[in-house]
Amino acid sequence: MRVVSKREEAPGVRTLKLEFLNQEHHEFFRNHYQTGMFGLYGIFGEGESTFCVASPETRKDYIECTFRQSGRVTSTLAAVDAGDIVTFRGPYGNRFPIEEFEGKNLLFIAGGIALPPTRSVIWSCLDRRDRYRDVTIVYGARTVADLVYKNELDEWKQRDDVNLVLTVDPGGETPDWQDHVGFVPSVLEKVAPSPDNTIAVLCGPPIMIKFTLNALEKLGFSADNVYTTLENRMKCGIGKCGRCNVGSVYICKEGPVFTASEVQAMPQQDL
Amino acid sequence: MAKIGVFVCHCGENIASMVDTGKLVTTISEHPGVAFSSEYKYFCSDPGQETVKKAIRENNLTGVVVAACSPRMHEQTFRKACAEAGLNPYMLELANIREQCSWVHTDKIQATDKAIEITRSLVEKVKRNNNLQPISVPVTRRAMVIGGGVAGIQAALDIASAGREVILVEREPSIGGHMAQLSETFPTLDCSQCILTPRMVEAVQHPNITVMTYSEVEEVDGYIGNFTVKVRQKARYVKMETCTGCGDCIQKCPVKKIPSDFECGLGNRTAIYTPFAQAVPNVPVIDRDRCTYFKNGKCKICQKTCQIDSIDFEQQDRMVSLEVGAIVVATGFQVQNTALYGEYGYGRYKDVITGLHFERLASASGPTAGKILRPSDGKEPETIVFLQCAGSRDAAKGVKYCSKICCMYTAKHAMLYAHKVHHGKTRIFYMDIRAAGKGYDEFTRRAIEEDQAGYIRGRVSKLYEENGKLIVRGVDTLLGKPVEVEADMVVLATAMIPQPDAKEFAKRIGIGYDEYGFYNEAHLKLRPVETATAGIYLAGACQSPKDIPDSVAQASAAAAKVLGLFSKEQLEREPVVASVSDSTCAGCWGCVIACPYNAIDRRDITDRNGNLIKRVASVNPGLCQGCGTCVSFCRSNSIDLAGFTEKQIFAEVMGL
Amino acid sequence: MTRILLNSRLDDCLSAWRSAGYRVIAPSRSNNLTSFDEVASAADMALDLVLPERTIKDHFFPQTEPLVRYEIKKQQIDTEEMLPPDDKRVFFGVRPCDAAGLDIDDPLFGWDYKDQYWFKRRENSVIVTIACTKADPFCMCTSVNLGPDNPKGSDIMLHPLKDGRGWQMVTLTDRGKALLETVVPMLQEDAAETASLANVPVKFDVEKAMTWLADPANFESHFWKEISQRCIGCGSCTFLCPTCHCFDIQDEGDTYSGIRRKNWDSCSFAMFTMHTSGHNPRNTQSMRWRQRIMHKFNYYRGKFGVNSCSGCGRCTRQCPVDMGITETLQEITNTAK
Amino acid sequence: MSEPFEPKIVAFVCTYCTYAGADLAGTSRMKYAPNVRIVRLPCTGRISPMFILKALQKGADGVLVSGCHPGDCHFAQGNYHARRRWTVFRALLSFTGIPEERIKFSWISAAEGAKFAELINGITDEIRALGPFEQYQELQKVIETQSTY
Amino acid sequence: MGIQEQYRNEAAELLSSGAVKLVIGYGGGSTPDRRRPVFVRSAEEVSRLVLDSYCVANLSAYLISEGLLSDGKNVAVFLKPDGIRSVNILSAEAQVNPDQVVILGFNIEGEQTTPLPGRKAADYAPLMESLRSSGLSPELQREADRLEQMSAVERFDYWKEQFAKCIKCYACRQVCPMCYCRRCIVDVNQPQWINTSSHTLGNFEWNIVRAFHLAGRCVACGGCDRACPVNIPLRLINHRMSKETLDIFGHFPGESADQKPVLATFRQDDPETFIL
Repeated sequence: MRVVSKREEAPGVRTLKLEFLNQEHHEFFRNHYQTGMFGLYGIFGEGESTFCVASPETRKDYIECTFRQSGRVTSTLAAVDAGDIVTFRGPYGNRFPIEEFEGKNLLFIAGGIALPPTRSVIWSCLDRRDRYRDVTIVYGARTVADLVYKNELDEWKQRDDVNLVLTVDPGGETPDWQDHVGFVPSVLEKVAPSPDNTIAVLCGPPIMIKFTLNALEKLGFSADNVYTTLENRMKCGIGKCGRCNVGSVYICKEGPVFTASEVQAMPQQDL
Repeated sequence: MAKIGVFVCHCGENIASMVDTGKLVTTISEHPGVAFSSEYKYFCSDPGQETVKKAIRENNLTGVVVAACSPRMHEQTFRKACAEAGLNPYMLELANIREQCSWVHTDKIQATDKAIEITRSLVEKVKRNNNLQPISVPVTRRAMVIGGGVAGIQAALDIASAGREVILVEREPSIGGHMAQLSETFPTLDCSQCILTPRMVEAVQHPNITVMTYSEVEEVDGYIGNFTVKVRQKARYVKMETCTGCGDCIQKCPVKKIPSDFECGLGNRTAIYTPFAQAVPNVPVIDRDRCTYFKNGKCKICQKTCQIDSIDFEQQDRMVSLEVGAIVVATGFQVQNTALYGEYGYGRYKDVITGLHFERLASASGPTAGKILRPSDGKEPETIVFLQCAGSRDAAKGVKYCSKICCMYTAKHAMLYAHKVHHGKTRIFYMDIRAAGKGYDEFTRRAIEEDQAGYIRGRVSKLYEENGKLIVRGVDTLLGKPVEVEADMVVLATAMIPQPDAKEFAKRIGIGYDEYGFYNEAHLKLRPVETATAGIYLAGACQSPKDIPDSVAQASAAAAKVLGLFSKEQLEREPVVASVSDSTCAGCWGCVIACPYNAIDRRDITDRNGNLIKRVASVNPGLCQGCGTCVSFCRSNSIDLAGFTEKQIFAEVMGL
Repeated sequence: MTRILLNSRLDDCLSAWRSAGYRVIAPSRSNNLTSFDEVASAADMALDLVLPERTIKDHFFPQTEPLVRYEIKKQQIDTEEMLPPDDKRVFFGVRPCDAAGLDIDDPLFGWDYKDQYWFKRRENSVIVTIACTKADPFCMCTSVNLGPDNPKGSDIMLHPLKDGRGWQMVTLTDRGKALLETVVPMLQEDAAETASLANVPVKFDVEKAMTWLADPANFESHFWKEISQRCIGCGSCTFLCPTCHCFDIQDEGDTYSGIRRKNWDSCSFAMFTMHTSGHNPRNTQSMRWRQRIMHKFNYYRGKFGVNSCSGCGRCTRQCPVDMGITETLQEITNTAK
Repeated sequence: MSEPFEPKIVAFVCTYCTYAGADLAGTSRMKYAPNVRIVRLPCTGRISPMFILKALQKGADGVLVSGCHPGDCHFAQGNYHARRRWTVFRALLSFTGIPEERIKFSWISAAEGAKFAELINGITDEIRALGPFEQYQELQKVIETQSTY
Repeated sequence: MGIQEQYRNEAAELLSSGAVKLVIGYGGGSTPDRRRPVFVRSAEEVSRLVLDSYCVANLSAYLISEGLLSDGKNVAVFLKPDGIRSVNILSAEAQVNPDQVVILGFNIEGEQTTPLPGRKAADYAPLMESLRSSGLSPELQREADRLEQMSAVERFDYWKEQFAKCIKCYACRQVCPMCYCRRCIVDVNQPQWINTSSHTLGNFEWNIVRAFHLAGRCVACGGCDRACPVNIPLRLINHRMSKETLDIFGHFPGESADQKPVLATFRQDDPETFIL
């Protein structure tokens, strides 16, 4: 795939917009991609790295992916420019059943670099805004600088049909920070909508997920109405290589999207 | 991805005649990542550099390879050009296709192939170069000079006169060092005290110099520009602030028979004393171990005598912490004593003395007021035998080196003796006469020709006492005959050796030393006054045996180095320094041991609550010189060297 | 009346198979190691072993396998898929446990996406198994409901004759029959008594152990820490296991070209599940050992209907600290109610 | 007729002595064999054994490692450390069958342009006579081919 | 009283007095000649301890288990002289605090197992001198000599075949007390110096680098050799390295707890006959 553009989201975090070079691959993607799925993005000579497709299923002309520069592959991906070639394998995995969300209130909760998978669902729903009722987005990061998709956050903030709640960890605020200061679970408890007829989509680092699930439970959300994605280390993406397993579940095939009740059924120590 | 510009220089005909530059450009332009390539007659010329800058700007180049001459020639030139075009200057590599290719090869095809490979591998390297910023180290523009001998005084005065503060630390009660003990100095025979004392006074009175006598450096922390030095000011028991140096206390002190170190034991001092009359500062100290009050709890005569109440028995050692930017080590030497010499009686014979003893005997302010009198019975010696190389150049005594000054001072001694005792006879056993120096050879000639110094080439095998005479037996190797001389006094030109605590002190302040304990310079030829530890310099005989002119010259050189360092508020250093990856460091400390600059320390990593998580190595960029020895030691690849990272070299090799 | 292959005719068979286009691979010993290698003659074979040290898995899922060759050019990247060779292979002298291992792994490599590297080799291979007449203290096939003459995964089963002259040959699959066709003239129709099978005592009650493992309450049992305390976290049990199949994908080459490879990986390795963030879902050795046991005796069965263990005992036999499935399941059997 | 064998030699040198010595050979217009490719490093202390292995993987028939004479190291001690590593690594390579003749070590100062030129010529001749280091290169070739399983 | 009984009693005493929190020793294995490491935490369990001539593993490797010694409590461990040397190296390299290690020292000669006096690594200083001259077993020595006699080409072929067997299971590394790195060089991928694939080239690189990292640190316990599931004679390489550092630098690994690493130090007059 060819890089169309790249965007610096936060220190060490970049978004790449990719277009298909091969018509056949594009067709496959069009036919198969649904929000929640992931892919393996690669550079020959360095390897492949797994992350979600951050663009929504309503926009299939291109793929956007957002990642933090940390390992060998992501360091190289971070250095690509428009016009460079990267590989993509996918889309793999399952999806958020967004048609089941229709007619319901949506609560999106994301932490740090985990906004991208949520963003895919958010846009998939916002692009068909009339099908859903109230939309609340709670997004937190360690510091103001770590918030990703800043321009889209502004856009959501401007919209009347989206309630965006931003928060940063204590100590991460800047002098002109107007929004919340505090960890996502505690902010959530203050701002969450009623659990009635509400679906929650939750993405974040393992520790945040753990505490946020507790908070949601306290707020009265049924575990069946809370969706999350698990992002384990993967190599093959097709249920062979064995490293993404949590219990008997192959995250790459049966996930990455799970309801909280499915997650709770997994061996918790292995998460 | 990377956008690399490759600029192939013809260097007139120098490169182009042996390397097919056109082919080089075409080949390299096909290489992945090469966004721009061109060739030109002289890229180092102004228009050439403009071409490079223009290409960087127009193509948004992320890295530049100039295939031209040696980086030792023009790396700086092109770095500057890159910087001017807005590219980090460290995103540049020079492919050396002149010195290491076109000039040394004769086959154009092979030379071209080689040039292509060199350039390609550096394209791969430069793709992985990182933006580096020169390291700025703030400089505390105050110096410390350790040791108040002639070298230390000179260094302190030079630095102070240039307007910088200096702290001069001396462990004895007075500054002056060995030079204060000397009688006359070669080759001019001017009085040592006469030339030194004014310098001592100048130092102590200089507004920029703080003299701390009776003080010792205990610890040096930090790095160039930013040292913290802990100094112990030993209790003098005399108040520096009020004492006028009248000397009444010394007069009255009942303990009078303490052999004076300054007089090499040839004279005595009291328990409260100044080492010598011209001491600077002229404030006595109480020798706690000898003082009756400290021993028995009774006496205090000095206190009673002192009219201005300057005696304070309650004084304690004080630790002072000083911030300095540079340190000059001028801790001097000692003279090997005679007890080491079995063949010369192990120091049993009172009239076998060292050269330094002789200096005191010959000194007008010495115990004999300048009369040459032998220690045993105070008689004037009729015959003096001098033995040169007593210890020096003698592996058996552990001194393989030449002490450098003995030939000269022995000649001087012979002259002084001849001047004072006209009928006296001198016999000087020598191995070689080493008199290299301005006016030196003329001086020894004068000793021989005008003052009848009797030189005998040969070594002395035995020395013994018989009928009140010292019998010196040796061989005259020029005549091939045994010699026996009856002497009244024998002067051994014993070796000049490091201070007894030299090694221990070096460890304390973090500098290197040689097998003897002389301090190591950073480079014997090119950096003779610097140590391997940036910001610490050497002056005088602590580095190697030196005479006064050499010591003073080196002191001034060290001062110049210090002043160079102090010329800016910030010290700019090449960012080629090592750094440690905290997550993978296993804390084996191999790098700490291997680092030639003591630039690596242990650092604790703690969690939010201050609990120790792990301990890792940590490179002090102020001290690191960028050799990379630590990098290749590290088994887990947890250290890397900026500018020559593992990734860069891997790519360079794999790009060949 | 059954078909008998005499020792003396084995070389003739090998020739026949070779002329029919097969490579013959059998246990052999070289460089102080017993493994499956291509052999030239019966003399090269090491058939008297209880079990070769290396498994037959090596030839279906090799320790390192090239997937794609790539070359980075200025404008594009050229790639070329590297599939395994097409040649047909006879595996002679396989033990039932190793053969069963292949059968156990088939569903994994086949579910959803069919792994062409595995199946291409599977389709081109005929497994000629020899039933075991001897066992060592580590053998445990009977404990996992297999046995010394279990036909799982085999195309032909050879039963050693009591008099040692050769083997009775039983074809089990069409592929086996086709192979047999090529050597019919070398076989005798004869009635001969086969040697008695190896006596492999049952070491643990696998059903009972599975029940214990299936109980979520036991997942966080202290048992796992106890049993795996001495595990050093090497990968020898997984790499010598006939059914372990985890792998890694790595690009190797210089700066312009190279090969993307599939390499064995092991759930025993600490790095196996490590996220780049530093978070490691299985961050202790006991969790990793638990994963291995759970995967073999719980998860795998849940997905594919079989346990992922064929009872070869190599895990214990070659463990540097004398651990292994046997001990763990024995302990579970002992403690389970 | 095939082309005569020309060995590929990779040199790892320190910038202060041997690199400068090589430059001197150049400025003095001495002529030597074009078979050597120099990798410049700050000090021999920076040279890790991995560099040598990678050079061999890339098809080097010989490797030269060179730095300042003992006592002359710009970094005071780097070459002493390097010398120990070389002693050990050389023994290791030799024991695993990588011929000592192919891995050379030298001290060349900035003044020894002539020594550099002579050494390169000498090593090139010697390694040319040894022929290509096929044994090691074979290992790389095997990787590049299809699986034999 | 036999040595096993004696040490069981001592272990019980150490545990019940609270002098140590754990005793790492040997227990019975899955066959009569196998011993396995056991971890004894209470005096009641000491009967699990076995000590005889089959107890060959170097248990000091367990001392570097993450967090084992971080609580400051002591651990007792059964060690042969090689293990005591490992403890010295681990102390010198700041991986264990020797004060926390109580050594139950023993020696095996033939069938005989004898106790060694001393409980702290420092107590064994006199023993170290006598170990300097110890070499390989006669059969390994023959193999080593055979290798030395070979031409380089033959030696290369020998090791090529040996390393071709390697499956990169890292048992050699995992069992080795000296391999305590948090991230092994083979797992470092920026850059990937060592090819991780277990083809012969990658195996060559891995085994050479591991041997280099053990040069002057290997205590010849033979753990890697025994652990190797594909029977690569790793001991030969490591022994060759030890010989080099001993002969050339007089360095006997693990002699004392304040020994400096042989490759982080130097002498100005180190031999350099091979340098042109």
